[in-house]
Amino acid sequence: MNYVIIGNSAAAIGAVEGIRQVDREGRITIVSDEKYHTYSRPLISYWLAGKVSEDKMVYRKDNFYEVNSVTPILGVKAVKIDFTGKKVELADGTNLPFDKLLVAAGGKPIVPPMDGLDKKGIYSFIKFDDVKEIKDALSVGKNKAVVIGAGLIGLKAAEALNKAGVAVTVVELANRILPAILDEEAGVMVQDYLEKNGVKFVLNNTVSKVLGEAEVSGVVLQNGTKLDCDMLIVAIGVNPNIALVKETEVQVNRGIVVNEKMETSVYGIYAAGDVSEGFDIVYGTNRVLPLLPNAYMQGEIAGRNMAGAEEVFAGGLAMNAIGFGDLPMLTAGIIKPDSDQFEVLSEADTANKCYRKVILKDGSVVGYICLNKVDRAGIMTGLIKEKVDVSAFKDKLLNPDFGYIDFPKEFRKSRLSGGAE
Amino acid sequence: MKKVYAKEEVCVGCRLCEVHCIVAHSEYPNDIIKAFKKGNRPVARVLVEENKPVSFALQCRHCEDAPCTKSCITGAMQRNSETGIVYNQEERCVGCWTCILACPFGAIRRDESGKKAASKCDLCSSNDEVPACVANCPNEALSFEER
Amino acid sequence: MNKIFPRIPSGCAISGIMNKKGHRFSGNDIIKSIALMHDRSNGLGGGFAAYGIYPDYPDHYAFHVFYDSLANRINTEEFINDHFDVDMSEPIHTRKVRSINNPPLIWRYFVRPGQNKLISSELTEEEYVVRCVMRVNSCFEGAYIFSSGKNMGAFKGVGYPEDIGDFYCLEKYDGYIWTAHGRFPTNTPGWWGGAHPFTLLDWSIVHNGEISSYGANARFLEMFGYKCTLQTDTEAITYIFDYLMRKQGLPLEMAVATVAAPLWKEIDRMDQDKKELLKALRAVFGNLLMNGPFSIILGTKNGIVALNDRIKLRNMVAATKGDFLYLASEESAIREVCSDPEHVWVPKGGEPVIGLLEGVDNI
Amino acid sequence: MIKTIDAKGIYYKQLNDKILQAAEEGADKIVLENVNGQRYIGTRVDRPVEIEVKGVPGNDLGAYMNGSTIVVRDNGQDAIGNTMNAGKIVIHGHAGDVLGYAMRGGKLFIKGDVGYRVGIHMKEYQELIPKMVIGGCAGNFLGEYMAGGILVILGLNRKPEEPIAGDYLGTGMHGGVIYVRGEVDKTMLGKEVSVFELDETDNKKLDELLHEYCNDLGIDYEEVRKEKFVKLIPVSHRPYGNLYVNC
Amino acid sequence: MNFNMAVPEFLIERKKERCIDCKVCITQCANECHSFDIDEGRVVSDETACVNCQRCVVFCPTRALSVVNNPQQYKNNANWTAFDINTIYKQAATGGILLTGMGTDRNYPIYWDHLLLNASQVTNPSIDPLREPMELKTFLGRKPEKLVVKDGKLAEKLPPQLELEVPIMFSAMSFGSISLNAHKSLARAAEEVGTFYNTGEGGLHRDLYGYGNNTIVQVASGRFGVHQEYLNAGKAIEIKIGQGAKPGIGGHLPGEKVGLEVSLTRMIPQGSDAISPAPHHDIYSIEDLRQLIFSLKEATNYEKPVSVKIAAVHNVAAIASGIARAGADIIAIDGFKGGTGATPLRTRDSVGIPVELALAAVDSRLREEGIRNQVSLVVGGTVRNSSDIVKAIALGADAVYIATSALLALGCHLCQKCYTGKCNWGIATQNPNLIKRLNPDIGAKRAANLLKAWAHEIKELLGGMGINALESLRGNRLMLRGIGLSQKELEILGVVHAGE
Repeated sequence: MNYVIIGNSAAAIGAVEGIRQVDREGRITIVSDEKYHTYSRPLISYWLAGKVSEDKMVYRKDNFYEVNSVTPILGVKAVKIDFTGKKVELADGTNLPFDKLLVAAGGKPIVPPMDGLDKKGIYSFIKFDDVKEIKDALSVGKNKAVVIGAGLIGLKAAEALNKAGVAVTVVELANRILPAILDEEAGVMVQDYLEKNGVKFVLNNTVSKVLGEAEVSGVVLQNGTKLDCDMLIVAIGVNPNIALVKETEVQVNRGIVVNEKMETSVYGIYAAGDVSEGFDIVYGTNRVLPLLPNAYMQGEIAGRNMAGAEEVFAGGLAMNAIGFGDLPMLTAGIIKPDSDQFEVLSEADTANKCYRKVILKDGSVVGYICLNKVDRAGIMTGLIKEKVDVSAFKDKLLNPDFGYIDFPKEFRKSRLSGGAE
Repeated sequence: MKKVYAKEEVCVGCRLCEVHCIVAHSEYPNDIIKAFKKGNRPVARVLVEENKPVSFALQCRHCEDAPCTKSCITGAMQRNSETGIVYNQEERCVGCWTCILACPFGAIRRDESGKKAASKCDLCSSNDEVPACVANCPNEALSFEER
Repeated sequence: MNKIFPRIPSGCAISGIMNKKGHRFSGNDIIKSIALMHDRSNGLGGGFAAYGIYPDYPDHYAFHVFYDSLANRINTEEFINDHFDVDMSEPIHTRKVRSINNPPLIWRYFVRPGQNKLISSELTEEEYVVRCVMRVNSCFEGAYIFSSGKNMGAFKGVGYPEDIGDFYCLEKYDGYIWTAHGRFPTNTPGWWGGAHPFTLLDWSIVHNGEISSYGANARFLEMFGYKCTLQTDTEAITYIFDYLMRKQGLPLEMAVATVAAPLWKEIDRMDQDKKELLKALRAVFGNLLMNGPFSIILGTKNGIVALNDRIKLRNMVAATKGDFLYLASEESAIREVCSDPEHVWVPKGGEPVIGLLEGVDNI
Repeated sequence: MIKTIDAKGIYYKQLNDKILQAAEEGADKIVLENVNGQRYIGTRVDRPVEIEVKGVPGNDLGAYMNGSTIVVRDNGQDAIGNTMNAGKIVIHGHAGDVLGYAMRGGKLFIKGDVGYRVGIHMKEYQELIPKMVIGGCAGNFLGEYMAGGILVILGLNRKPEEPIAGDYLGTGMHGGVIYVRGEVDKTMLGKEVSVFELDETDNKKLDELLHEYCNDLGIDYEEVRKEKFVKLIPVSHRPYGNLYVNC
Repeated sequence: MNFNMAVPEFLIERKKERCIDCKVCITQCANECHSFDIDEGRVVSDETACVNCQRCVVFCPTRALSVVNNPQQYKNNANWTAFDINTIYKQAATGGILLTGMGTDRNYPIYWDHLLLNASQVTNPSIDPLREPMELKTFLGRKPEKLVVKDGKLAEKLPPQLELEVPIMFSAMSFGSISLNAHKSLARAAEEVGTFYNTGEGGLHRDLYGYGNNTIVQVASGRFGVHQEYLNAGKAIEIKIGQGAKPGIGGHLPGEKVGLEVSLTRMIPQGSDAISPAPHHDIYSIEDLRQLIFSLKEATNYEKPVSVKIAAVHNVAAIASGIARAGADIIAIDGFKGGTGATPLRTRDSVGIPVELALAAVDSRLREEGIRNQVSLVVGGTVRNSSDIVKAIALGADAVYIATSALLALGCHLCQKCYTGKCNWGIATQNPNLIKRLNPDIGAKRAANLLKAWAHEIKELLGGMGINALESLRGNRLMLRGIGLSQKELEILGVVHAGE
């Protein structure tokens, strides 16, 4: 059996491990346009901030390919899939025959249309090479940055740059920071925290024009405000990287459409990770969920199915762990309900930046926000995933030491007598 | 695999499991007093939940399909396929707490006594010897067994 | 004669010979047999029991009595005369033997219970005799009835058994059953009554070993009127058999299963009826279990029974030739009087060797 | 040189004096006629002579014996080979209780049945390995406390239903091996032993010993070997290690 | 008024250099002697409420704690001990009867310790109990005067017997006075070892009906939980007339201990006091006892032996004789040092007689009357170890009852505060926070271990005497010698002095 995997990040690694759980023999080839041994994308901000060294960036140990009998073809881009000939054409002209193919090409940074994008000093914040470039820029004395987007990527970039001594202004179109994972109340607390640490924010606004000659010297915002900067980080988010399958027989929506086995509309071709539209348990539909845990799990299921197992992806959900300095936060599922079908429980302690909010629907938890007080939040994630009816102990959900003790005895015992499967 | 199971009917809430877990994972695994009084005192990897009269100790269930390992952004959280033990390579952990977000048992704790790292039960590193929490439970409210 | 003294532990040799047809033979063989095991005795006690020796008085109880003094004899004879019709009385004939010192007065009486006394006592004849013997042995200073059966007698004293045999001139008696005992007490006041065999009515016991359960056995027996005045195991064994077989009317094998009870482990393997029976025996007569090492030969007018303790802590060999059954602590003691036995075997612990006279079906 | 002694009516002390004297005078074989019950035969002869016994010897035959050979043409009594160190005793008949007690070396061959507590506390010491072969059946407690050596029981000529050995077989055994010809009733075993199949080494040891035994006693080796043997060995060398607790 | 004239009985000593402030002591003290001082940032102790149960001492992982007697409570006075003084302070403050738990702690002679056992030397062999059979099986129940055997079969069945593998039973302790876990522990241990536990007078909890083959159900004056099913649930029935710790008085389980389970089991309302009257009000005389005995036999189809338990009192021998003749199959005699959950102090410490003397007197008396075989004798009340048992059997007992020893095996530290319901070892309590401290798995194992260890020791002692079945020791007073006893005591015990 010949497996070819396009991509070398979480979904790809998940697939390798998935295949190898079932098939120890088949040949696996990984193709990636990045030249690096598999590394953890979320760690790029840590690297930039000097919190991890390059050797600690690896997502799996150095001998990973060897141990798993994987042939890595790194630094070479896959340019075309020959569906009938069952091979992948690479940029260097070689062809890789496959029996089973996984497209785990990840996401592509979203760059909104604006004037002056041709200038030097504009960076994405997705790949290792992105932060390497930024680091080079820092080394030549650049020290003033504007970050577009106050989402996870933007704020991690802002934090890292701030830590590196760069004056950072974050520009966000929404009315709050981290709009996808926090509500207004929590957003304010985090913003306040970051501002105290020196990060500036401009909300309800965005960049309309990049200033400068060959290099960025500033930006003009939508409302006309001008900000000086020598670096511009575009961190609005990613779109599925569907170039390889666009206008082929593989069905594509926003991302690649897959069934519950992570197989695309074409037999033998699978997709996983940021490029695909997997099942979201909370929303009950397929959608793009560009998150590392999700990518890995999809990849693993895809891998197992490619190797002949019959596995169903139980579904993922939006869940995010992020922290700035000593302010951690964990969120999952629906955090900002948009109708009265939801019940919201919350508790805030602004002074200590503690905030807890649980969103319920039909007796089950569908989302939560934990700010600062994050310990054991995973129990809540578990309740969401398993759609546990929490009516009986709803009043305990916000207890500071909410735990298994608050579950009904039989439920608790059945949970604790095994492990999660 | 052998795991630690709690019998809440006979847990006396003494928290000696926590004490001995701390000692076992400290710089002085053979000296309780030094473990507590010198150096960095780690957090207990087992925690006792109590609401009298109910109490029980809870620690990592070493799930076969451990969500923490799949969620780990650095690859530090792994499951040893031979022993089944889910363990965190703390030197690779960056303390992002995604594992805490993922663990349905709330069995992973933040240890900020030294470097920020996720701290969780490692069954005292082997699946042969009885873990410290079990060995020191005065009422056999913890058992280490195959089920 | 001091009859109350602490119990004396002892070790011994035993031997027994019987002719199953009831043919009588002289005491020579039994003396030779027990003499061979000289080293198992220490000169502080020896004795014999013989059945069939008084064919002239077959229906009389033959009392053999030790007296300390003439006064005690007169005093005791008054009681005997009062309770029995004495048809014959005489000193038992003895000869001077160098190693035998200070023998008591030894008398023999052939008696029958006085009818009036017997009737008014409302006792069976045997019980009447037993009560009278107990009375003398416990209440009459300096008198001790050491043999009280019919057509049988015990001969015993302080000395090596072969010397005791010589002393009593046993070569002159003919009997169809002979048992003998050589005693090795560790400490003794040298009391003649303490020698073996011990007898009661027709029962006689010679015994090798020491009964660790003596205290339990004796206190149980005392509830039923037995007075263990001698503080010897042999006395208690005699009473146990008397109690189980005469008073309880249990068959011999049940009596054996009581004194040398099978282990629970063995009982558990038995069939339901037998299990229930043996369980009952142990539950009810557990106090009569004889514990500790022993081999015994029980003599009665009908035959002999040899028995070891249930875990066989003492030795015992049996042999047959023709009509003769031989039993002894050592095989050589048999070979001494029967050099080519037809069958020689070593009985198992708790497994009785039973020799019955022809035509008799129970001891 | 063969010397014959008539033991008839001789007390054991004198008989054993005569045996010693004959040995000292250079007899390599001493024939005892008319033996009956004399104890300790062979005990005092501390040299390799052969003593042939006609008649039934007394207890403690060959006690502490250290290299002589005793052949008894008749039955034996109790405690034969008591604490024997070396040499050989062959009994052509049956024998009594407590044979080979604490035997440390040498061989004890009995043709017929034996009594209770036979092979009790046999033990090995350095190169000394005591060996006993019983042709017939045994009473209870065979091999009790056995700490070493080889004990073989053949159960030849046994009656149907008769157990080859009594209850508590190998009880307290903590060393050595017992080879049993035929099956073993597990309910009769001491709790310290288990039954195993023989391996090659076992068979080799057994062959050697049985050849000698059969040869000495005129038994058909092939007949003996026809039936299967099993071996009993102790489960633990410290069967009572956990019984006590420090006060 | 909170003022208390008495000075604390105990001191709690905390070694600062060892204490790691882990707070284990705080979690374990039901009397709340330990607490965490937030201002000081450390754990502190206050001994006022300390009962010296040693729970915190044993649990402290660094051995930082000790509880010791307060060495200088009052000015030394040979006549007036601190104990005497404290009791007066308490009574002066409250006007109440002094209540206490467990058996007397006063310094009365222990006759067990004045009796020595025999052993074999040379003239008979001692027996090695590890390898050779050693039988402890014991039957309790009336033995017939005659056994009738026909065709090699038992013609008449024996009266019902309790069959014990070891001559040791767990004495009556009610559910209520002790926890369900304690009962479970004893029941399971009895089952494992092959002996019996006794329900005590508090009825039989539903969970324990499964252990019926190892249960003796008790009927006491309060008749708690007594019904047809209960009477038939066990293998024997015991009528409790009296108890060594409180002869002549009844029992009182305070309403606080009568929770749901206790109320269901005792068949009384939750929270109500459970009072056992001093006498059975249907027994005012011996012939009434006979009537009760036979009513119970009738109720159980004559299939169960009936035991009558009495306290050892002055004329115990005559009473026992009467009980035997009244048709009891077993007589249980509880010595005056026997334990209890709650008893008036003065009764506990001064009423009754030692069980050793009572046993000797009863056994002798029954033998004199020739009725010893009609009834089995079980004794209890300070049977502390296996040699006590061997001595009891040699004096004439068929078996013994143990209770305090059994509770010690379960973890009791003899603080004697059972009546407070705050047993820190989870034994004498119904408090849900405390009862879980006794893990019945551990309790059963420990109680069974104790019986097994004692059985081993009894076998060792028997083997030493050259005896391999317990029935050969029973009443075998020749195996006993007295030491340091008066002629009168020797006479009552029926043993001779050592050296004789």
